[in-house]
Amino acid sequence: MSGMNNQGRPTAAGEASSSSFETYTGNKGLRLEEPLIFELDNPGATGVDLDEPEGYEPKLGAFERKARIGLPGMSEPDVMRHYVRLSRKNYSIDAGLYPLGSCTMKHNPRLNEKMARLPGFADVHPLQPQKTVQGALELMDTLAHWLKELTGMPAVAMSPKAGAHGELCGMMAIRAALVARGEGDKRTRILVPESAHGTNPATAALLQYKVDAIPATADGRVDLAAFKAKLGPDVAAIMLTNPNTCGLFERDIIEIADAVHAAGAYFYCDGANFNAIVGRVRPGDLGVDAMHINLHKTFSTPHGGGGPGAGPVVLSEALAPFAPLPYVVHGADGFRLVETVGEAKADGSHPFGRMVAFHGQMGMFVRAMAYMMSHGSDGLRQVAEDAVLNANYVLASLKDYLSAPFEGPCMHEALFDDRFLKGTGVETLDFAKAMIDEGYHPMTMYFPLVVHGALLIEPTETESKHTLDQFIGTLKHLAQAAKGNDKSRFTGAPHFAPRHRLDETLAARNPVLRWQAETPKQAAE
Amino acid sequence: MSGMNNQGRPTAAGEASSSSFETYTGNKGLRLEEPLIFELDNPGATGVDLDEPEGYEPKLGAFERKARIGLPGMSEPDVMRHYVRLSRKNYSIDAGLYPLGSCTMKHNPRLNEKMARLPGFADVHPLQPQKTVQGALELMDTLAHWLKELTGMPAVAMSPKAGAHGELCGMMAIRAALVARGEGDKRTRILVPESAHGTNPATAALLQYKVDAIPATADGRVDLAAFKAKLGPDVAAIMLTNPNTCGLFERDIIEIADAVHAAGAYFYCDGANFNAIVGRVRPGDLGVDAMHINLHKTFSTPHGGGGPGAGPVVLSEALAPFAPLPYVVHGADGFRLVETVGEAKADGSHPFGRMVAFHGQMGMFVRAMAYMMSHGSDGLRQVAEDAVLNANYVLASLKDYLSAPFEGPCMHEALFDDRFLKGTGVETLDFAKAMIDEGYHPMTMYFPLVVHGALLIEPTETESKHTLDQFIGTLKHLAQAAKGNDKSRFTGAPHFAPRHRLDETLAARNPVLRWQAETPKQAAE
Amino acid sequence: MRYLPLTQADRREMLGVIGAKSVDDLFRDVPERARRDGFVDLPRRQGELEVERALTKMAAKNISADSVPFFIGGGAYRHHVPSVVDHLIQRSEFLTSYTPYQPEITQGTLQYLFEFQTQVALLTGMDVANASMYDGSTACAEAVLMAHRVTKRKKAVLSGTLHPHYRAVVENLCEAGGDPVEALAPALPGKTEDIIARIADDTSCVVVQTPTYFGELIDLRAIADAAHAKGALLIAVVPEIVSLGLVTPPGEMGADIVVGEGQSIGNGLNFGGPYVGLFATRTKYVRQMPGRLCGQTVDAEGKRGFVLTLSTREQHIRREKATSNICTNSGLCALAFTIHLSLLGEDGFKRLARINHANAVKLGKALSGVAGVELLNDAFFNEFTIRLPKSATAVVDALADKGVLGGLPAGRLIPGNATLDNLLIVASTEINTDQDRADFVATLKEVL
Amino acid sequence: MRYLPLTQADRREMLGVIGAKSVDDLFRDVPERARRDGFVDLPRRQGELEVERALTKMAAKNISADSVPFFIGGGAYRHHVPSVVDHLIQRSEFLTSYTPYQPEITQGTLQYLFEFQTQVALLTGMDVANASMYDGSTACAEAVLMAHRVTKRKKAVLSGTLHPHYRAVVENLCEAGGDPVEALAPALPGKTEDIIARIADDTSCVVVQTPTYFGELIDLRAIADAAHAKGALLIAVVPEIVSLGLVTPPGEMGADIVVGEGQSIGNGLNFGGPYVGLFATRTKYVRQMPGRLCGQTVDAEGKRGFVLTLSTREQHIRREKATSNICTNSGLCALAFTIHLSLLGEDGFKRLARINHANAVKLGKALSGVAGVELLNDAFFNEFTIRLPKSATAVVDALADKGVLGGLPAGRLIPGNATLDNLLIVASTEINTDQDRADFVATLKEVL
Ligand SMILES: Cc1ncc(COP(=O)(O)O)c(C=O)c1O
Ligand SMILES: Cc1ncc(COP(=O)(O)O)c(C=O)c1O
Repeated sequence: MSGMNNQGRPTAAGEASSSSFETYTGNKGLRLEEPLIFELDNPGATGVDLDEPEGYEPKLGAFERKARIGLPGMSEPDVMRHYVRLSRKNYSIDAGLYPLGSCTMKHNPRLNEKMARLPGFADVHPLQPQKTVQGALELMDTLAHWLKELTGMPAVAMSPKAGAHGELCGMMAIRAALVARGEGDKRTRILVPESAHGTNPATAALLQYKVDAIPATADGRVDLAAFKAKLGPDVAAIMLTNPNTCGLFERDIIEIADAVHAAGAYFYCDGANFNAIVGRVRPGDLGVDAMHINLHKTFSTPHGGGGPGAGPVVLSEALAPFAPLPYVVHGADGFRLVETVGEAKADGSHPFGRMVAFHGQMGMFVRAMAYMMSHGSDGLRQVAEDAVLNANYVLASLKDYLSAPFEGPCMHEALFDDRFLKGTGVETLDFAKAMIDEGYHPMTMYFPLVVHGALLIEPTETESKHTLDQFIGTLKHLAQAAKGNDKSRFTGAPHFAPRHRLDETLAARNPVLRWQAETPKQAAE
Repeated sequence: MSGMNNQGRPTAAGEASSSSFETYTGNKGLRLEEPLIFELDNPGATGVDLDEPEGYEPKLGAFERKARIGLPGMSEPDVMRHYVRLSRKNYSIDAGLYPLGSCTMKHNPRLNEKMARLPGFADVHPLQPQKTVQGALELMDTLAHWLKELTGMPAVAMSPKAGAHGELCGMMAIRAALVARGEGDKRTRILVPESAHGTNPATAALLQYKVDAIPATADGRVDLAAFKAKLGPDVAAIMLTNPNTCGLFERDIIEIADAVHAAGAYFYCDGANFNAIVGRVRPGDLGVDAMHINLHKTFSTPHGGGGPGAGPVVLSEALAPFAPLPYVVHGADGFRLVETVGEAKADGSHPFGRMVAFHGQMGMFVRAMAYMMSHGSDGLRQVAEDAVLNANYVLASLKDYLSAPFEGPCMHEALFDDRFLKGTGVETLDFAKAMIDEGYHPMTMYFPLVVHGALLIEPTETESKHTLDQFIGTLKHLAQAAKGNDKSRFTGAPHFAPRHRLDETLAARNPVLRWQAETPKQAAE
Repeated sequence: MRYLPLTQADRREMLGVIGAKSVDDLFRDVPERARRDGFVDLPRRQGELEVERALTKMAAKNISADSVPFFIGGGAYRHHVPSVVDHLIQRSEFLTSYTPYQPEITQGTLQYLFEFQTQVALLTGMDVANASMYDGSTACAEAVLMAHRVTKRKKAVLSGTLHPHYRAVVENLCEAGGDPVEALAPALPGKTEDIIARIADDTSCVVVQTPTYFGELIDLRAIADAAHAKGALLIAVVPEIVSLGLVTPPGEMGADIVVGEGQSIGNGLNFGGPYVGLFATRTKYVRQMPGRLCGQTVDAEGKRGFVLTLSTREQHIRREKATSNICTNSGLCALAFTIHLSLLGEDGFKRLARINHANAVKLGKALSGVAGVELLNDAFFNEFTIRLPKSATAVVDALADKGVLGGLPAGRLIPGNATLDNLLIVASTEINTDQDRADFVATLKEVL
Repeated sequence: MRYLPLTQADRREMLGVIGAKSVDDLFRDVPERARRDGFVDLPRRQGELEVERALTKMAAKNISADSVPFFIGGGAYRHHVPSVVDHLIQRSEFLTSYTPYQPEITQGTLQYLFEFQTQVALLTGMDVANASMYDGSTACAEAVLMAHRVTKRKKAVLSGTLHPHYRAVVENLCEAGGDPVEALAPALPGKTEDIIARIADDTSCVVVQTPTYFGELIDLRAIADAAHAKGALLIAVVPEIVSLGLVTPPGEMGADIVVGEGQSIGNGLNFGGPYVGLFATRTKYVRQMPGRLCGQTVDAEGKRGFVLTLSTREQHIRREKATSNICTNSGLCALAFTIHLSLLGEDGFKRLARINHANAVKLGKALSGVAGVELLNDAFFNEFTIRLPKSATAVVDALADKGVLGGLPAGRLIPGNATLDNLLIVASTEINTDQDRADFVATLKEVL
C-alpha cells in the first residue's frame, strides 16, 4: 500500500513552474523514452517457456543452422513493457480526430475484433476439407452478397489483399476481357485523371499500360472535352475515382461511362471513397465495370498502423466471367470454393488466374461483416449522409479562414489549398505540424496534386459535432496565428510531441534500415 | 491515404525550439485534456442499440420513475475516446517500474486475463445447481490446495474479498475460537506493532478489540521484551506482519508464536508480504494461526487502479473448524459447496458465519491459479528469491547515497529514511514527486511510521537488472541534485506530468465529490 | 521462467554487489527450523500452452449461462456487456495501475472514479457516493455500522425480504462487534411485513431491500418516515441496479443510505465475484462514510484535477479510529460500470430497464399459464416468484438436466422454511429471447 | 445507431451552418438517374447482442483447429501464439493508427517496423528487409519483378516444388505484364530437379522454395552459383519461417532475394489471411525494393527517431515509375510477428524450431509404421510427404469425418497430376501432443 504517501502531509499546490530541464533518464513524466529490443538484449532470458524435446533425432541432412542468429533475449514483462511504451508514442483514432483525407479513419468497433477472434473463424486453416469450413464459406458468400447489393454489381472478387491489389485485380479482369475479344495488344492506353491516387498509375504501369493523364476543370472534376478527345481505339480503360480525390462527385460520370463504353473501353472506378455514397448511390447505376472497395476504409476494419486491409473488387456482367480464383459458389450440397481452372471452366467462367495464395483476408471479412450487420442498410445510408454532412460542416465553417479551391457542396472530405498562407512564411507542412501540438493528427497534405499545398480533411461520420467544433476552432486559431507573425510556432512545430521534426533528408541520404551492433544508441534510452 | 504529406518535401529537422506556450486546446502533442462525461452530454445519443419492447405492459405498481436521471448521452466512439484519453493520464506497471513498498506491483500476465474470461468461468452464475458448476468448484478446491501447501496450513477460507477483509475473517475465526472456549469476553486486547499497516488496527477495532501497540527495536523488529511484558490473560491475539513492513524478517517469530500460544492467545499474521518467502518458508512452520494472502500481490492478480483483489485466509488446526461459509468439499459424487450451517454442522465444523454474498472472488481465483500453475513450485520459490535479491541489490546500491535506517539483508523491500535530505529543504514528498518527472512512479512514502520520512521500495522479481540499474542511477542523480541546491526542481515537481502538484488541502476543506451542472469546467478541455 | 527477467549471470553479478555468497545468505534471518530447501510438493512450472489447455478443460466442465436458456437472478444478473467495456478495462493504464495515491500520474483513474461517484448518486437519487465497496452485501453491512456511528445506537432491524446472504453478512459483522440485530421472517410477495412496528428508540437503522429477494417492489416512504420519527436511519438495498432505470429511486423515498450491487452494469456473473458495491448517502453524513472518496481540486497551475480526499476517515490515516478497514476495493469493476453506463446514457439505460421489465412480464405471464403454477408478485421489475406444485429444488434440477437454468429455489438460501419449498425465484433480462421463454415453459411442463 | 454520434438536432443545426435545406441537397451533384431513395435491399441495423449471436452461430459451423488433432500445413502453420501478442496488437495506439506518415506522433509504429526489418534480415541472413508485403505469395511475385528490374531481363524460372499458389501468383502477375515464366514439373522428395539446366542468358531469376511444397530441405548453393554465373538472381522462398531457427538461412547459401510467409510467428491461421509477407535482399539492391522501408534518423534536437524513407521508390511519390503499387501492407501482422519473436528470443526461437522438428520426426516415424504408408523425405523440418495406398483426398475426408484433420492431399493444389493422387503432405508443430499423434495413427489405420 502507499496510503501513507501523504500521511499527515496533504500536498499544497505550491507555485507552478513550467521550467523545462533535461531529465536524467530522458523521460518527461509519462513521456517515456525506449531503446530498441536489440539494445535490451539479456542473453539467456526468454519470454516463452518451452521444454527441450526428448529423444531428439534430427533429420535435417546437411542443413543445420549453426551460427548465432542475433535475436535479443527478453522476459515477458520486459517485452510487454517495451511495446506498451512504444505504443504510447503513437496517435490513434481512439485518442482523437484523425482527419486524413482519402483514408476514412473512422471508429473501429471492438465487437468486430471480438468476432474475428472466434475460434471458428480465427483458428481455421485455409486448406481444411471444405465440408469442415462451411461457416467460413458462408461468411464469405454473405459478405459478397452485401457488397454486390450495395454496389449494384453482379459479381465480386474477394481475394485482393488491399485497395491497390484490388486495382490490379480489376485491371487484370479488364485486360482478360480485352484479350478474350482479341484486343489485348491493340488497347495499350489507360486514361487517369491528374488528381488520381498514386496507386492508379502504378497499377496501370504494372500491366505495362501507358498512362495518359486527363486534366481537371476549374471546378475540380474531369475535363469532359479533354477526356473525350483522348478516347480512342487504343484506350483500354479509364481509371476514375468517384467521389474524386478532391472530395467531389463527378457530375458527368454517366456520360463518361457511356463514352468509355462507346469507345470499346472499360470503366475502372477507384472505390476508396465509397464511404461518401454507400447506401445512397450504387456504382452499378453509374456504368462502372470494376471497382475495389477498401474494407479498411468504408467498412471499418482497423488500419493497424499500415495494414492489413482488404480490397474486394466488384465486377460488371462484362467482366464477371474473368474473375480470379478462388471464388465461392452455393450449391445444393452447401458452399463450395472453386479453386481450380478446371472447376471454373465447368461453371462456364474463365478466371484470369490467381491474385494470392489461399482465399483472401478472412480476418477482415469477419470484421466488415460485423460492421455491416450492425449498421444494416439503414445505418449504412446514414453513414454516407453523416460523413458528407460532417465534411460540409467543416468546409462551410472554415472556408473564410482557410482557402477552398472549389465550391461546395463536397462529399465526404473538404479540400483546402495554401493560398491563405501566402506571405506568412508558413508552409502547408508547418501548418499541419502545428496541429500536432494542439493534439490533432494532421490532415492529408499535398494531395491531390491538382491544387497547390493541398489540405484534405476527411472527418468521417463517427465524429461528433462537439469534436468538429473544437477542431474548427483550433484551425481558425492557427490560421490567425499564421497570419499574425507567430512563425516559429509553426516552423519549430511540433514542440510537444515525443519527437521534434525528424530529418527525412538525412534518413534518405544515408539509409540506416536495420539495427547493427555498432549503431550508436544516441538519445534513445 | 496521406502518402502525399511530404510529396517532394522531405522535412529537414530545422532548429529545435523547446519554447513552451499555451495551446488553444490545452493539449500538448499526445498529452490530451479531457472533460467529464457529463460535460460531453449529447442528449439523444447512445452507445447501445436497443429496440423498444413491443407489447409493453408494465407491472410496476406505483413505482415508475418519471424524472430525468441526468445521465449523459454519448455514442460508442465518443465513449471509447473518452476512456482511452483518460487512460493515457495514468502510470502503470506495463509502462514502467512501480516500486510501491508493500504493494508487490509485479507483472500481470495476460494469460491470466484470458483464462478468467473463459465462458466456463466468467459466465457462470453463483447460484446455478452445483452439478452444473463442477469445474468452478474444482478450480476453487485446487487453488485452496495450492495455498495450503505453500503455507503449510491445514485449512483456508476462500471468500474474503481483499486483504483487509481477510484480516477481518481471520480475526473473526480467532474470536469464534475464543468464544467456543468461553473466553470471548475475557480476551479484549490485540497486540499490534507500531509498524503495522493501518488495516490491522482498523480491523481489530471493527471487532471492538482494544489495540495495544508494541514498540520496535533499533533494528526494525518487534521488541521481544516489550512484547512479552504486554502478554496477558486478556490478550486475544497478536497481529504481526512477516516479513514486516520494514521489509525485514522477524527473527524471533517462532519465539513470539510460542509465547502467544503459551498465553492462550492466537497469532494472526498479515501475509501481505508473502511474496518474499513463498516457496521457501511456510507460515505454518512459524506457528501462525491465521494469515490472509493478497492474491492481488503475491499471485499477481492485477491491482486495477485499486481493486478488485482477493484475500483468502489460511487457518491452523485450532481455527479451521470456525471457518466461515461457504466452503468446498470433495466427495465421491464430485465437489460440493457447503452453504448452510446445517450442512457444516453435519461435517462437524462450526462456521462463525458468512463474510460475503456468494463464494468469493472467482475471477481472481482463476487468475491466481493460472499464475501458480505457470510458475509451479520451482518457479514460485524463484519468485521469492529474485524478489529478495532485487530488493537487496537496490539497498546495497543506494545505501551510501540515500540513508538506510536498518542493516541488511532485507527481504523483498528496501527501506530508506529522510536523513539524507536533512538541510536540503527537500522533503520526502518532494523527492518522490521529482521521480515522476524522471518517468517513475514514486515508492511508498511515510510508511512504515517507525522511521522518519520513510521511502519504502519494493521492486518485485519481475524487474530486470537493466531496469534496476537505470532506477538506481536516477535515484543517485536525484539525491545529488537534492544535496546540490536545485531545490525548485523538487518543490515544483512534477513538472512534466499531466498535472502539476494537486491541492489536496483544498479538496478536503471544500469537498466536491460529484459533478453538478454548475461545476465550473475550468481548465479541463 | 518467462515471467522472471533475471538470468543466472545477473544473479551472480548482483550477489557480488550485495556482497552475499548466495541467495540463502539473504534469508539468514529465517530461523533454521523454518528453512526449507527443495520445492513444496506441488507440480513444476508449465508453459502457457499447457496451462491454457488444463484450465480450458476445467472451465468446460461448467454449464455456462450463454449456452442455455438462462433465468437465474437472486442478487446476480446476466446482462449483455458491450465489447467496448472489456476492451477498455484491459488497457494497461487502467488494469495495471495501483490505487491513485499519486494524483499527478493517475488522473485517468481519479476522473473515472469521480464520474462513477456522480453516476451512482444520480441513479440512487442521493447526494454523494463513494468510490466502491467490495460488493452489495459488504456495502450493506458497512451501511449498518455507519448508521451506528451516525445515530450512536447499536441495533439494526432487517427486513425479512432482504437477500439472505446480505442478512448473514450484516449479522456476522454486527455480532462480531457485539451489536444486536433484529431480523424479520420473510414475508411473501403480496403480504406486507410490519417492519414499522419493530422500530424502537434504540433502533439505529432499518434495512429494506427493493426489489426484494422475491422480486417485489416495496414502498419505502412510510418506513422512512417512521424511522426518522424515531431518530433511526433508513438503509435501502438495491440488488439489481438496472431497476433504477424504471423504478422510483430510494433517494426519492426518504432513504438515508442506499447500497446496491453494481454487477449488473458492466460486469459478468463470474460465479459470484468480483462484483462492485455501491454506497450512497446524504451530504451531511459524508464524514461518516466508509471507503474511498474522490474529490475535485486544482493543481499548481490552476487546472482542474482530482484526488482521493477526506482520507482522515480511512484506515491508512486513522488506523483504529477509521470508519472502516477497507483498503483495496472494486476499482476496475467500478470502471466497467462507469463505461457501460456511459454507453447506455439516459435513453439507453431507461430502454434497457424497460426491456428487462417487459421480458419478465412476458415470462411471468407465460409461466403462470402452466397448470399448477402461480405468480405471486403484484409489482416487480425483472424478477418474480412463482409457486410450483412440487419442490422447487427438484424442478430446477430436472430443468438443468434438460438444459434449462430455470431460476433459484427460494429455499436454497433460507433452508428449513417449509413455506418456501415450492417457491421458485425467476429472473429475465434483455438476454432472453422469445425462444428462451418458450423453451422454459415447454421444459417446465415436461418436468412438472 | 451506436456508432453515429450525430443526433437529429445536430444534423439540423449543421445543415443550417452549411446553408442547405436537407442532406439530399448535399448530394445534388449525383445524376438524377443514379439517386436512390429508400434503403438497399438488405437487413436493417442490429444490436451488438444480435450480431454476436448470428456470427457465433456461423463460426460454430466450422471445425476449428484447436478442437481436433491437427496436421495441416501447406504454407500456413498452426503455432501457439502467446497471449501477450494479441493483447498488445489490440492497443488502441497500434490498432487504430494509420501508416506512420507523421513520424513525430507515430514513433511507436516506426520503431517496431525498424525492429521487424532487423529481425527479418537476421532470420533470413540478408542485409535488409522491408516493412512487410501482403503475404508470401505476393512477396514472391514482387521479388520476380524486382529481379527483372535489377537484371533488365524478363524471364523467370520457377522450381516445380514451389508452392502451387505461389507459382500461380507469379505467373499471373508476370503474364499480365507480358513477361514469360518457365515453371518446372514437380519433383518428388528424393528426386532432385535439374533446375540449373534451365538457367539461360535471358534468365532474370530462379525461384526455389525450401522447405519445398513437399517439405523437403533444398541445397541452394549450387543453384546460386549457377544463377550468378549467368547473371541471374536467386530468389529463395521460405513458407515456414520457423524453419530458420534450425535450418541454414538462404542468405548463407547465396540467395539474392529471400521472401517468406511470416504467419507462423505471431499470427493465427485465419482461414488464409491476413498474413504477413517477408521480403529481404542485399544492400546493393535496396533502391529496387518494393514496399515501405523504415529508416533511422534524428530529430531537431538530435534525438534518434525513425521515419519512412526511400519513398521515391513508392507509388505515392513516383506513381507510374514506382517499384510496386503496394500501399497498405500488413503492418499489424508485422507487429504481431515482432512481438512474438521478441518473446521467443534467440534461445526460445531455436528451441521452438527443435520442438517442431522433433514432433515432425516422431510423426513421420509413427506414420511410416502404418502398413502401406511410405515416408518420402530425406531431410525435412516440420512437414513431410507420405505415400498412401489409396487416394489422399479420400483418406483426408475419411479422417475428417472421424475428427482428425490429417494433412493436405498433394493433388489438391496441383490437379490432374496422377503421380500425386496418393501423396499426403503432413505437418506437425509444437501444438501436437503424443496423444494427437497416437490418434492420427490409429484413425489412419481405421480408414486405410
Ligand atoms: C484514392 C485511393 N486509391 C487507392 C488507395 C490504395 O488502397 P490501399 O492502401 O488499400 O492499397 C487509397 C488508399 O490509400 C486511396 O486513398
Ligand atoms: C501490509 C498490508 N496489510 C494489509 C493490506 C490490505 O490489503 P488489501 O488492500 O487487499 O485490503 C495491505 C495492502 O495494502 C498491506 O500492504
